[in-house]
Amino acid sequence: SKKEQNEGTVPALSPKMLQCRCYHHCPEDSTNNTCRTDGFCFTIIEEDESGVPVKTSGCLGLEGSDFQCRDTPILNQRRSIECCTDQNFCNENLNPTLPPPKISGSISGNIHH
Amino acid sequence: TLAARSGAKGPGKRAKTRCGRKALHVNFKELGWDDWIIAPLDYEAYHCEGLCDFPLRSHLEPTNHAIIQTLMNSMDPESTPPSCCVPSKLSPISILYIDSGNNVVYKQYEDMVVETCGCR
Amino acid sequence: TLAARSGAKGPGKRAKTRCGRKALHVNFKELGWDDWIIAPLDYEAYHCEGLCDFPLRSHLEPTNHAIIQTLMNSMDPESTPPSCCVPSKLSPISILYIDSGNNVVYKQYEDMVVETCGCR
Repeated sequence: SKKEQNEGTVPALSPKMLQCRCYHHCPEDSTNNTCRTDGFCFTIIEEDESGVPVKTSGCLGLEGSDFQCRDTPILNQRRSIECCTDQNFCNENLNPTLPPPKISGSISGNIHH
Repeated sequence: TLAARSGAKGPGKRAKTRCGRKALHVNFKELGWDDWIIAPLDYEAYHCEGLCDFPLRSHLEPTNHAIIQTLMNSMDPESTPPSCCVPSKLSPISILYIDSGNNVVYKQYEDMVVETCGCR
Repeated sequence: TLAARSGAKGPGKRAKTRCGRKALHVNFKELGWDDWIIAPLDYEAYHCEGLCDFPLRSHLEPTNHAIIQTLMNSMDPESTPPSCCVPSKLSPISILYIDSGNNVVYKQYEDMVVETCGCR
């Protein structure tokens, strides 16, 4: 998958190739809810402070995507992130769902190729 | 919606804005430096402010450490503070001033204006 | 005195310490990553925390912008936040892990450990 390519001996990719859809916190210079990255597109669903599910999406850099796309089980908030790199705006097809109310130790977040 | 446009953290009682560049107008006269600075007497320096929350978007150019710290903060906000919204790119301005030898000097001061913000 | 030695900001109900490196022990098992990380399963990442107040000492390597922002914060704390204590130098660690293709990979992750902190 593209993620391995980025780790192996892939020809130098021109930086910031992948285009993603972004909602809530797009870069200041973005237009048409579009951002660009050398890493992954993502969509995340999480509960806001009042427990309302909020879906946001955008760009993640390649550095740290191993960690951010896996996320981590957290105690006090329900959230789920999905990442992709297969094509521009691939995060429009991602549909993460909130994990069930807290069962300790469950891992939310996975990678799509 | 306002929340979306302002990069706020989605709907919620008081939507907190995420890390971004905000205004910071610096007036050298108010700082009491008009006795040595000739020009400019004020300039827009901007500053960085706002939430660094998960996931840290690519335009915030987070380091691996900032990402790990953000995840640790998600897990236990009491034990680990979030990463901080700080300037990631700065630019210089030139200032005309009178130096201690009473000479008029025109000098470029580095890192005076915030161009972009990031989470570190 | 203790305050001086600990870098704390002088007497006060709860002396706030100045910007410096503090412990942050990262346990990949607690993060739920022992399904892909083989080794190490934990490491000391440290983090930066504490006051960035006037004057910003040289070891905090402040930028001109951080110095100006600190002065503006001194003048009017409501209008301008202080500069922030963040990592100024980081170092890598190497991690042995299983990638999504089920290969065992040994990779150096940059910027994983705080070496020094600064005010930005």
